[in-house]
Amino acid sequence: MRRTLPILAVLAVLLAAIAIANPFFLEPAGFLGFVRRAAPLVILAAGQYFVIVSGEFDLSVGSLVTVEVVVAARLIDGNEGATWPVLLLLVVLGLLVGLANGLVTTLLRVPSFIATLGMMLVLSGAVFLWTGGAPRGALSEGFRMFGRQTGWAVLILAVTALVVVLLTRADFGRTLVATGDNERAAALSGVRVNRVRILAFVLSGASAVVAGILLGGFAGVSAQVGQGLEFQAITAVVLGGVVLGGGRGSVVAAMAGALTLEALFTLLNLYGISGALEFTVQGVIIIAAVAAGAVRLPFAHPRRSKGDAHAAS
Amino acid sequence: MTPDALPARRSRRFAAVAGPTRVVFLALAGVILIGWALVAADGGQFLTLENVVGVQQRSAALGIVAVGQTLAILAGSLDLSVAYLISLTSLVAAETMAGQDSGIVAAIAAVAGVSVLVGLVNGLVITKLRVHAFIATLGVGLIIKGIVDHLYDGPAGRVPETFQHLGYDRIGPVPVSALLWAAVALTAWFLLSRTRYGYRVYAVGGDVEVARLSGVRTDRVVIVTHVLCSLCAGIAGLLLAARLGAGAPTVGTDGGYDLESIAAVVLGGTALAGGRGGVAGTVGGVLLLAVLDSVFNQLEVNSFFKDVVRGVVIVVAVAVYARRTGLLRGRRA
Amino acid sequence: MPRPRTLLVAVAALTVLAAGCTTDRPTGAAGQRSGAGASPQPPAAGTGDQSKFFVQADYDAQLAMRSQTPEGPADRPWEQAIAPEPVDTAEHRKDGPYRLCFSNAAVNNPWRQVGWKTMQAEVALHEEISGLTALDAEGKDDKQISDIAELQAKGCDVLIISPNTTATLTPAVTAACAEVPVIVFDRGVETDCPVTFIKPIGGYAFGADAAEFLVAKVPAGGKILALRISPGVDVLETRWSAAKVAFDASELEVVGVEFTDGDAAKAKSVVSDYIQRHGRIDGVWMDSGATSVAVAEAFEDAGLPVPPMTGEDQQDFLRKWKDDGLTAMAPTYPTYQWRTPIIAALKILKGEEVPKVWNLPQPKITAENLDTYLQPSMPPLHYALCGCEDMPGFPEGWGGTKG
Amino acid sequence: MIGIGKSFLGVRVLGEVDLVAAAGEVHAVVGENGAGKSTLMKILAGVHPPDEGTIEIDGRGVSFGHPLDAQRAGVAIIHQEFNLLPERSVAENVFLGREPVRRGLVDRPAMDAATARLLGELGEDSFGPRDPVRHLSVAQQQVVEIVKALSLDARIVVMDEPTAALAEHEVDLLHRLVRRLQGRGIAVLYISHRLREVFDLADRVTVLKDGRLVTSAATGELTPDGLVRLMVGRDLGSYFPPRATSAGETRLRVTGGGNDRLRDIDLELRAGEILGLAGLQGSGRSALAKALFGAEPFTRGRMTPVRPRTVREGIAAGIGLVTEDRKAEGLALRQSVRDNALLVARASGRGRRDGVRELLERVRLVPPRQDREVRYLSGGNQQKVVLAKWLTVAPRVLLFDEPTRGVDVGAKAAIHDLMRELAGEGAAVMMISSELPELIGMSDRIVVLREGRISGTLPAGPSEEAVMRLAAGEVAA
Repeated sequence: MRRTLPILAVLAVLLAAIAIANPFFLEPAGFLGFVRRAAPLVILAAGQYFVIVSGEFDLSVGSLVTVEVVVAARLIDGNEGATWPVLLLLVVLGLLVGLANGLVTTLLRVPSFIATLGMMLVLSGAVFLWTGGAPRGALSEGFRMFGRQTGWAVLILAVTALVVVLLTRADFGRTLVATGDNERAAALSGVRVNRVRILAFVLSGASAVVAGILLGGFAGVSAQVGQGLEFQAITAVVLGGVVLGGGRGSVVAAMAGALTLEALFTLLNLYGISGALEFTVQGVIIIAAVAAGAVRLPFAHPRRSKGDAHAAS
Repeated sequence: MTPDALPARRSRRFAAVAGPTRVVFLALAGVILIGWALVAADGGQFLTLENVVGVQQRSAALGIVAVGQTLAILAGSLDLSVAYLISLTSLVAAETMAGQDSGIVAAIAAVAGVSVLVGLVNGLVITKLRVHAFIATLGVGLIIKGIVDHLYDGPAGRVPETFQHLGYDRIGPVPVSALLWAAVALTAWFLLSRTRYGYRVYAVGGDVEVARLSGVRTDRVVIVTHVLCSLCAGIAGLLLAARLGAGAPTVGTDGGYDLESIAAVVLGGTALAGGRGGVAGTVGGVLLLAVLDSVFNQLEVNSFFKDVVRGVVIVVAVAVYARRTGLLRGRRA
Repeated sequence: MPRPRTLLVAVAALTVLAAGCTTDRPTGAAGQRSGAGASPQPPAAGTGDQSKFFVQADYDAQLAMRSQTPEGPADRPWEQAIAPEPVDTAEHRKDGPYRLCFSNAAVNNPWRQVGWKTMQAEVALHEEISGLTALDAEGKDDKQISDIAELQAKGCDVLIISPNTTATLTPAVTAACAEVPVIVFDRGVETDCPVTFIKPIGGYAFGADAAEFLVAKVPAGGKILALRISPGVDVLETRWSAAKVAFDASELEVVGVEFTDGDAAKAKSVVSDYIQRHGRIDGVWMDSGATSVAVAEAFEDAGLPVPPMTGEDQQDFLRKWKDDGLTAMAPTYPTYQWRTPIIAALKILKGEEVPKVWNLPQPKITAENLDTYLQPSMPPLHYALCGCEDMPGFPEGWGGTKG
Repeated sequence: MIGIGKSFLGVRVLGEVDLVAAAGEVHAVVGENGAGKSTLMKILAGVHPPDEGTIEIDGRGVSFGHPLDAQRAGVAIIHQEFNLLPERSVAENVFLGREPVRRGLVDRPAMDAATARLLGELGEDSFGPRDPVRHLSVAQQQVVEIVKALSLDARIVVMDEPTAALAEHEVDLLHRLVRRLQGRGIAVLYISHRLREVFDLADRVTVLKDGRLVTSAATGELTPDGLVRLMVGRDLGSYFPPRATSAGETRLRVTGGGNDRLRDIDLELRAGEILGLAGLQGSGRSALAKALFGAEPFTRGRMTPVRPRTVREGIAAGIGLVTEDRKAEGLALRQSVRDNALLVARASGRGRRDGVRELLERVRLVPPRQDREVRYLSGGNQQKVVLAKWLTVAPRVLLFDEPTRGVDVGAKAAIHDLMRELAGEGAAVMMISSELPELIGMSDRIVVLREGRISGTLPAGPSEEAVMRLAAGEVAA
């Protein structure tokens, strides 16, 4: 818990500022509305946490969310009956993309920044190739229910958060963090290093599925629904104090980072700094938050593990 | 008694750096051949003068940015603010020139100033505030984006004809912009292979602790590298202003120069972790992407299919390097 | 290398450089920003100051055009023209078959995809067109400039251009004019060298139609929220500037002007924020229909009746308007304008007259004519004004389902 | 160096330490790990500034803000962990940070020539100045480190555990070189745990204990037992726990085992027995350990109870490996003691998760706190955590690869006791150590490897010469 305190403090301050600027925020409807709007980013941040704590990146989640929504609209095409089979297909699709990212990164030994950048291009190209450039078909009410009704959205968020926290406490989570810290030592302790890292990417893919369902449900089909989500997710995780390069950070802090980012956007909107300057403020806040985090850790520059030089005789 | 390695008089001199660079230029030749065959089959000619010039002109801006990005990545860092900086410098250039030839020198100075400033900020945030390069440069990029979108809501300023020559003139088959790119690439190659600064970039990229203990002022190397990287982005901004005739707030992001330049650098065999690779490979990577674009244009291939192919090419190329360096490392005593 | 020899080589290199120097830079004066500066408008509360794209003369002309009856066949609005000033094209006459070229700004949004499909269908109607070579600039000015240069060398009889950005594409278009007859449509350029510039009446009419509807429907003192996609796009800027004039003249209070980047989720969030902040919103003005359904849903999610609002001719908005009985209207920026450049090209190559500025009619969808434009079998993001109902391959070609 | 004091994060590491070294003198600095030896040397090398005390060279007071100042003042340090850039060439590594320049540009030919000259001086001809360091073996990289220090034509050379990774003949070579440095009037500060080297090489010895100066005397005035007692307060005699009397049933047997590094391995590990594995640097001892464990498996031969093809199969068969390099292969440095201790149990999904506290006490971790990050622990404590991580799955076979390298004498004794305890409880133990006295003292049986083959087996307590003859083969003892 010690590591999550700083980000929780920042989040509390921002929420208080919002409450002052907009008293409606204190009523359950107001606060739950905020939580619902933040839900997709929080879930994506949780998925991204697993990838980052294992020392990798996943740039493909944004495109995957767009693919999920566009594919759903095309296949459901308005008929309610198709909702559940398509939802199942979306889950399988998300897991397969995660699996592909994982395999390329671990077996082909391609740095994950490049592997997932490649996947991002492939996904965004493929989906529009298939739909002829524009989203077609329509989402059914049954599908959109999850994203539109606050109750469902908050419930899905709560369940996901619970699952994710349990995962990090379980053997998988601990061995994943250890792998992110020192892959060689983990391997020699019997950790199935590749399997664990692939699973992290699959979880990131799964988080994109859930986020896609929520975003698609909330706003309907659109071609840019996933744009920029990958950078926001990475920013949120880093705001939560998780160190890029792996081996350190808690998933609760990562999710709190996402809430903080969303609170920041809401605050800026309320104070009317929306439009262009919102980006500037976002840029300053990100650097300040991470800089504050880094100052406290004197060993911010982890010495690269000297694996090779010491491969003994 | 024989120590472990065979006492060959001079153990074989493995041109490790040349390895990946050779691969990218082989791939480039392959793509040109395939492209030529496909276009010929489709009834067009591939190697026409317009095409060759088109490829060079289209890849000049990305090439210059990629050279700067190569320096950053070699030093173990990276720069996500280049795209936004290009938009900013194109606007600064066009506004300072305001259509007057007299404004050109002032514009170049202004662009240099802005670029150095942004490079300094990137470098200082990374070294003094100890912020990871990904977040530092992403943050600075967003700051620039906010300022640009706030001040400008469309193309602005005007570039006088004399300066537009930079974007259009040709000397035989070689456009001036390609010469500019070549000059920037050569300078960077010279810096890396002949000057102490260059050696220190490889040292800091290879292992920052080792460099520090050997007396290298690692922070200063990173800061200088980021200034040079931003300068390259500034030059690209000037070039694009010359081609467009004006500055545009979205020219950098439209071209996707941040992720595209990183892809080109890695395509060229430079290790994303730093310490290995070079400018030559990056030039190959940029040309490979440009030729791909040209072939797709010739065949009027749908731009979404192009994204798919480009994504696959990048991943496959890096997988090939990973296997090659993996073999090298595995074979030691 | 001994010193003198390096000097010799340097001099030789310089001479070669000077001799071989040619340029692809487009000749002709880079266009000056046409039209008078924006006339000073008193900045009304809430609507901020007037956009610098606002040109009073164009504004007045477009508003007037709304009431003028267009010439040409009523059932084929893409061939009609309002107050045309014909220009003689005899010099371009040549006999078929014709090779057309098209530099497309982008296919990155539903409106352009419907238009591009319609243009391809139009080409298929005419055997005398041997082929249409099209290059997609993917929304990048720099790429469109080199695309236009490349197309000039492809032996095209006519070059059709849909410019990505007005100012930056002007030099390239000017250069193309010298080589081949050029037709510009959708967005303009700051030069009159193209043979014809095809466009619906324009943004001012779009914005004014929508604003006037709200001024009529919303009682005095009502709170209006204006949603725009993004700053700096001339087509969208003119829409808002016209609406601003109408709102400033009315007693309505514009409580906010927000940018949504055309993203439905962001639009919906902005609307719910305003509902929270102001308690109620009495009318919503939108500069495009992409997020109109999401905006209506924001009110439903907040448990409020959907106030009078404006959208565009996309099927999902029309269907919601019909099913939920909204008080709404939809100005249009008709996609059938993608058919006209092909027709104009053939006219030019046959030497027939074409209007210098081909103003196409710009109908608006109201409660009365909603049913004629609602096509249930068409996909949600399909534009009603595609003028493609009678073309071969309809509706499957446009993503629709039979019957 | 007079009255030096230093503390890290509030922990006092050095207090009033004086160190006087004369030109041309080999001055050994010994003491338990955590006694502050490395810290003292790092202060001299300008890596850390001292909190108290002054440094004087040739009578002049100096202060070093950065390693560069120390280098300029003539101090060169050879670190225990190599400070080399794998991707760069030998010459580029040697002249890192001080590349020779001609007319503003790096003078590569001069750099290569100077490196070649120094390599020649060392009699090293197995690699050249332009080879990338990535292609060099550990021993060769050590030589590059030494060449780097020498190229600084330093007047004070600090060697921190230089022979830890060197083979016997390379140690002699190094000692000949140290003598040559002495001849040039250079003061050599030599840190080592190998007492034999201290007595062979050093003129004076300074002993540190818990950050305090115990004594500084000429080597002649000291005896090995006396020195150990000074260092740790226990005499040499009871150095090793008593050996086993009888061997139990065979836990592991290999016949005809081999892979690309090993040939015709016939080996038996019996319960209750500590088998010592001797051999020169590069003879394949680590390779054998990793083959038995399944990390770099055998490709030929039969092995009972199972021939593990992966690490997981090795662990499932009840085998554990305490690797040679703790930091790189044994521990996740930024995780807590508890997370490291439970790593194997969690990886295999079985093994005890409770009782970590008792486990840490059993391995004599002082203090047995579970939440501290492992990187803040001393070398000895880190090794104990590695041991604990294996004990959670109660292995039947435990392989130790240089278990006490870079570990203080106190911790070394604790680890020896533990190994004997584990053997006593029926585990089969195999130990690799480059320190012959330790290997001979601990092992009930010693197998000697030479170039990947078993060159012979010796009963308990053989003479060092006997082991060396089998290890070195053709060279006369």
